[in-house]
Amino acid sequence: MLHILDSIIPTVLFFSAPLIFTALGGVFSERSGVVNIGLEGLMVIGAFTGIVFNLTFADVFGAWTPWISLVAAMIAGAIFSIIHAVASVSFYADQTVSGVAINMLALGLGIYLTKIWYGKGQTDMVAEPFNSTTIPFLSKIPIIGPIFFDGVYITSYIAIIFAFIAWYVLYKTTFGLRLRAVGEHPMAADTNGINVSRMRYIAVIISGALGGLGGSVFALTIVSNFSHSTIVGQGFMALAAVIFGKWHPLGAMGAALFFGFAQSLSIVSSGIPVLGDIPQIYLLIAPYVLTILALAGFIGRAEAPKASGVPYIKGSR
Amino acid sequence: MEYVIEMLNIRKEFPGIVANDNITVQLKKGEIHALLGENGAGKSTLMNVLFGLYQPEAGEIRVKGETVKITNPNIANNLGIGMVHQHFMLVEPFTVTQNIILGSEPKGKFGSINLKKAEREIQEISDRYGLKVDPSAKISDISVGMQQRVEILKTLYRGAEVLIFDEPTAVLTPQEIKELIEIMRSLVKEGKSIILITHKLKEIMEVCDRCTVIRKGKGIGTVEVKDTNPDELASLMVGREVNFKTEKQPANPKGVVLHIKDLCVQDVRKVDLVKGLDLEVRAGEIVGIAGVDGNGQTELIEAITGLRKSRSGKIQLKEKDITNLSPRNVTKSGLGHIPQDRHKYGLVLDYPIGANIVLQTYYQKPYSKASVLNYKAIYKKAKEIIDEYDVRTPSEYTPARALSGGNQQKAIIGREIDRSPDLLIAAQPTRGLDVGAIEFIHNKLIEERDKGKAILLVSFELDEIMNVSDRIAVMFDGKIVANLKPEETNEQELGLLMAGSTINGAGDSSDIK
Amino acid sequence: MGQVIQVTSNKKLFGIIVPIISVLLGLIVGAIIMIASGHNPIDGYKALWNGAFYDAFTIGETIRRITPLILTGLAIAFAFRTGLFNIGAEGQVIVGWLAAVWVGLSIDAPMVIHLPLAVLAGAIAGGLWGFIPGLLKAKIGVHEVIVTIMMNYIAMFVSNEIVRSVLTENSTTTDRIASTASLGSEWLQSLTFYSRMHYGFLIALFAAIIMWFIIERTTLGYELKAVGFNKHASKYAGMNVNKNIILSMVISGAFAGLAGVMEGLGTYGNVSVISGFTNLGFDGIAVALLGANNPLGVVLAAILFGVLKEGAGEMPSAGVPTELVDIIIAIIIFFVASSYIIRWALQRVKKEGK
Amino acid sequence: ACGGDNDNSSDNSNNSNNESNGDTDSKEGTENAGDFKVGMVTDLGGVDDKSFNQSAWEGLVSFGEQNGLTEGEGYSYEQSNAKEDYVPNLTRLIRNHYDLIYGIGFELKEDLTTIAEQNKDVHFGMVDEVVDLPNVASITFKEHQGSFLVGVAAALKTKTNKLGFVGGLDSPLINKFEAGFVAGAKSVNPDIEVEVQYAESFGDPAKGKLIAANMYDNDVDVIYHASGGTGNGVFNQAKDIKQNDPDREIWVIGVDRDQHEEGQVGDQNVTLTSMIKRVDVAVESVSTMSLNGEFPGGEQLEFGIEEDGIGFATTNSDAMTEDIINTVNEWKDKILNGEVTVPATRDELKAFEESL
Ligand SMILES: Nc1ncnc2c1ncn2[C@@H]1O[C@H](COP(=O)(O)OP(=O)(O)OP(=O)(O)O)[C@@H](O)[C@H]1O
Ligand SMILES: Nc1ncnc2c1ncn2[C@@H]1O[C@H](COP(=O)(O)OP(=O)(O)OP(=O)(O)O)[C@@H](O)[C@H]1O
Ligand SMILES: [Mg+2]
Ligand SMILES: [Mg+2]
Repeated sequence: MLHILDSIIPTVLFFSAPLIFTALGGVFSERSGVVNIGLEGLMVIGAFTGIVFNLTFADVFGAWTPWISLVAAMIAGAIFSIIHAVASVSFYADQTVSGVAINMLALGLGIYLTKIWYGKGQTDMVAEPFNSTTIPFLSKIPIIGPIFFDGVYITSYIAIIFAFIAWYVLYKTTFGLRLRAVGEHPMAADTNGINVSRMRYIAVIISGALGGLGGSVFALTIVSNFSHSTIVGQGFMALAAVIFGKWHPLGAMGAALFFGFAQSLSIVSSGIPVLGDIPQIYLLIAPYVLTILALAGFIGRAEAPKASGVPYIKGSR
Repeated sequence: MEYVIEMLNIRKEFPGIVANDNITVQLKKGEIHALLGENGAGKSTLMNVLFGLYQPEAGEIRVKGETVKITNPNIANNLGIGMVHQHFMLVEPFTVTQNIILGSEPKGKFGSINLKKAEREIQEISDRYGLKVDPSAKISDISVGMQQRVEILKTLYRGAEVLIFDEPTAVLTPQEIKELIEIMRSLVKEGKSIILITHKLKEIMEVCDRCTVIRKGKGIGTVEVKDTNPDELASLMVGREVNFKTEKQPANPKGVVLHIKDLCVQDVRKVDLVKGLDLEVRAGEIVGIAGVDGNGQTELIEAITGLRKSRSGKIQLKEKDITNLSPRNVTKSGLGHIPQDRHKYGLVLDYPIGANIVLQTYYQKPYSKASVLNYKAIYKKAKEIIDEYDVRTPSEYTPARALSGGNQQKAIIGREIDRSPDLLIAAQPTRGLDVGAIEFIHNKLIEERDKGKAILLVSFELDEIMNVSDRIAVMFDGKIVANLKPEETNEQELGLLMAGSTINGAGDSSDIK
Repeated sequence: MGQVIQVTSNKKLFGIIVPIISVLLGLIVGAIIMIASGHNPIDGYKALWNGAFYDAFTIGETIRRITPLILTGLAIAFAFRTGLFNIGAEGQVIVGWLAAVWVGLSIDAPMVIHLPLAVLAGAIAGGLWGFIPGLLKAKIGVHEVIVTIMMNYIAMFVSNEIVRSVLTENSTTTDRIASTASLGSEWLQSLTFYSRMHYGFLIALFAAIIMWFIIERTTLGYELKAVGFNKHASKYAGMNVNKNIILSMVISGAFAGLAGVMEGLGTYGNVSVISGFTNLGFDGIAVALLGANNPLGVVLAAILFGVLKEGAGEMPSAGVPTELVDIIIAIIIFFVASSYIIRWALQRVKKEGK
Repeated sequence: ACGGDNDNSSDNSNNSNNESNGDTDSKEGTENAGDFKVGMVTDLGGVDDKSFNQSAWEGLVSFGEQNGLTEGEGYSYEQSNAKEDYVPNLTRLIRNHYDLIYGIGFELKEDLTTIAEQNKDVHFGMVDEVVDLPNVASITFKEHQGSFLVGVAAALKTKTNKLGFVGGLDSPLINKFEAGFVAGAKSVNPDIEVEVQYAESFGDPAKGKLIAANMYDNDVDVIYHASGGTGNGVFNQAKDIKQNDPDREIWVIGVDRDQHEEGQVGDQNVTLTSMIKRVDVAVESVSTMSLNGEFPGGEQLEFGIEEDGIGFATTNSDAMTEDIINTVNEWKDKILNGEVTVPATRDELKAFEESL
């Protein structure tokens, strides 16, 4: 049993980390009242930027390259998300439509530039990806140490720490209070002197930065290059995590970990004698069926922030 | 005389309509100034201009003699102007404290909120003006009255010197109205100035110093309240004489239409709110249910109309048992329902007003045949009702959302009455409406009664209950505790009954406290 | 009154002008990108045009590509009109495809029976795949977005498994369906130089009419829209809210299932094991939104989408990566979505003109 | 015969399709093929997939250069981005009067069949599948043979006697790799266990990584992947383990072409060897036949060890020691002289294992 945990936990962590980052971005955006189904596209931009930056500057920054690549990807994601913000906040665009456009634009642009810059549909492998590490001291703790702190990616822990930071920001700070108010009742926030547009811009840009981070973490820990098949559906899984987690940062993190756990379990199971006899197909669909069952069984009804999806037009009623 | 606020010759246009046309209002320091006008006259618009939500096309605003440009609510707040909106501006999942401090939070460490400080300040203000609230309660869990006090606290917390109240009493119970009036008085005593919008002339007479009247977007003028009377105010506002005392012949009740026996209904939290209630309504009479909000009225109506399951007991409509039938079947059995919350239940706001007219009948002939809609018939009917009930709308194709609240209500009433149901449930049918509209609706209800329909009226307005009902059933704690004739009772007695006292002496009152 | 009439006629006008301007802006931005990356936009667009309209064959292929997009667009638009977001069209396409081919392979019947049966099977399968999220939404309140995303993956894996172990003996592609179940047509093919155009486009157009009819003309459409706008009022009015939610997802799923039928009985005539999504469902989201969720709009948007996508195949001949088209489509969607700004600009221009 | 060395150079030479480099190249051409035109349609991978599309394209480029053809006119490719692009792409080449058209990858079988039926005067080459038409030459590979050889290498390398196989889609084609690999390993040591998992995708690196993590965790020390982009995750996981623990002996075996580059981590390399499928050789030789008027229409050309169409990489000389290479070559000879018949399906594998 311990051995199974020992092998599952680290895989859950690396699988979930990109989803956690991106889902947190989704939480910020949706909490402010801007639906963001462009998470997939933001991940694409992040993955693209992270890889290109890494390839280009590996010689310059050496071992620091992956970290600086993440920062670059965050910036790129943040900038890219401004398009979504302009469309859905300033131009009152349907936020779903704008999000769909973000997804198409990101992939189109990413591959287009890859082809122009590298002359082929995919980049080379990066020389400086992230590697897992063993965390000193903590990994020495009996039982827990080897399970949680041996052979893990720092980025996974950063993701978890980010979730707590996001929780703090959203639920304990003035900024968070205002942001949530804007997503629940923008007019009330407006009459209280809160600049609704500015809050929403900030929230969307945060989601861009976190989506970019998620995408680049995915690319730099799992794939090592960029192509049209680098990000396929992870953004939508992150969106699912946002809703699964009831628009709460820790909930979203929990949901992302759940997805990772379900995936790992389905893979590990085929190696376990008893479960190994189950036809492959059941193991393949298990993660998705489990998610539906979990939703239907325990999680149930979830209410989105009230104003999410609705452009705030001053003076309309 | 020094004015704290002057709004001079304000003009505000919306696409296709001039909401404010050259209106002037001047507010003296320390006065309560009423703003009076029909539904859609432009009162809220004018106040939203003052609060910085709308920008006027023309005119000037002066605060303490200085000309100002109020381009957003922040500026208004800084100028000491606070507003309690007609539709509350409260974030439901937030606590009272969070709502009050939102936007001007006391800062703690690491960007956090200094909740302690906030609560202390709120406590101080709330003590000073007698505004009782539960600081840690969620807005969604507190009563409308407390929500209103939260709104007032919000303005005071920001140091407002001038408070605007937009129809604060429309949603309050009589008791809460009394409290609010006390609060306003104490505010003025502390040197604040108040603009009060209300349709209730009685309130204007009671607390206001002066009153500015608006008719169809135009300023009619300002009068000293002590020099006028309700009749004059009403005719100023409507432009004709208004009859307050509803004219009606004595009722002529026939057979029982609604018969409720031992009904028990639970609310969402699975608590019994209707507890073994018995009630009868006969054809040709209006039974008014008097009671303080929260004594099970809503649950009772929802149970009758099929919107909520009843736990036990029996509801009979004419000969038919309608207990726990679906809303569709209840409607088919001959029930009409003017819902309390017209936006939530009464209308599909995004549908044209015409489509809303057939909300319960769209599947019947002539509005559809073999499941295919017949728009011609639908909009013909809509036009009829719009004309008959004087629904002011550009056309029957206009989205219901675009209509003013009063006109939305008239459309709903028209729709329900037009189906000619045996039993009509009217829940708060005149809430938020101007005197002209109220008169109209009351007359319609009585007309129906005279046609031999049974009418169940639920209202928190004792005036309305006394005026319109032929029989009053007092509801307290999930039961009907008294059946009275309006001629044989008075507001004091009703008030006591609604608070749980029994008619003859203190019999039950011990366990009510 | 006059005011009102003017506003509505303006609305109609904008409804036409905004998309046209958006398309032009999209193409202009595309040209700028081509210039910036050292390509000749005229060559690029010429190639794009040729890719979609060069001859009868390309036109046939373009129509073929448009056909399923209309249906997935309708599927998503239909759900949207009821206030539901069906991201699961992708999975519904897959099961519809599988079911249609299954019937196409396993039944022996004359065409008048076989073809409708196979088409119906696809629609039912898609509907069933929509039923599950609809049911969960209606009864338990589970958000349809998550369930439909999960159902996509389940559809893919289950379909693969059935192809491998039921329809074939561990092969990746089934046999061709019987000709009695095929939407293909010698006549259309001879007309279009052996393109894969098939009679499915008639089904797609018919489906658009059906959707229009349901939504705009029937009591069902009246109910579905009402539920989408305001659940409480719908309940008050005696509508069965849960039934409508489920029904909406089922109909939506059936449309998407039909898109799968187009592929299974028309384009390919078989079903294969797939290693990734078809993207028909995801593109359908864009089509629906571009088409403002109304049937005529969806048809037009699918045409635009299909033309650009088909034309893209030729762009590399001008040295331009095909992805340029994705960028252009995305920009068109942005401008349509942000029509507010175009209206605003137009009104400015108008005012200045006066 | 390992193709590893020409990969790097070709990466650069064919990477721009906007500026035709055919002009300069054509001067090197020895003979002129006149107006002979040969094209190929990729499957979803694209000509830079570092896999068999790329390999096929390298074959065409080489053929074109040798015969003085110009890229884009004499030889060219059509890239498919989706399944539905196959037909338009094939037709585009037909419309442009190509004499010989390749469909690369089993996914094109159906569409190529249809098009070939409709265009009887055009020659087609079907790579990885069999199309029984007089104007189609079917080019398949004995991947099981190559997989057998790398299986032998893996068996010689493993210290734990546990090997892993990661497949893309569970399909007859990939089963061939699986069967050959298992047979090769067990031929060396029947006690070796092979853990087999399919990702059900050729483009899911996350799953590849999960599977690899799980396998390496269960003491598997050599993983052979036949899973396209999913394999990226396998490499990634192996490299990560290696990075953390340079002494740990774990390996990946690449597929289709020499994946040495993918295995580089610092100055070490986790790519033990790769099963090389010389699509380039096949394409080039069929093109040459066609140019010379000897198009093998209707035939099924099966490229195996004998035809130089299948091989294994020895680039990682540290890992692929002389001893291992020698042993592998011994088995290769056994296959060549018919002593060993490599199983190509799971059923054949079962029989093979029983015969051991
Ligand atoms: N945002 C808006 N857009 C367009 N028209 C508006 C808007 N707000 C108000 N109106 C219109 O302006 C007029 C005045 O509305 P307003 O809300 O000020 O009326 P009111 O006097 O407050 O009425 P009530 O007593 O019903 O609250 C109405 O005809 C209303 O329909
Ligand atoms: N031809 C018509 N004549 C009369 N009323 C109509 C007609 N078409 C629609 N309606 C009414 O208007 C309502 C809304 O229809 P409409 O098509 O305008 O909706 P919408 O949501 O604005 O649609 P769209 O997305 O097509 O703009 C319908 O449900 C119906 O009640
Ligand atoms: Mg008002
Ligand atoms: Mg109003």
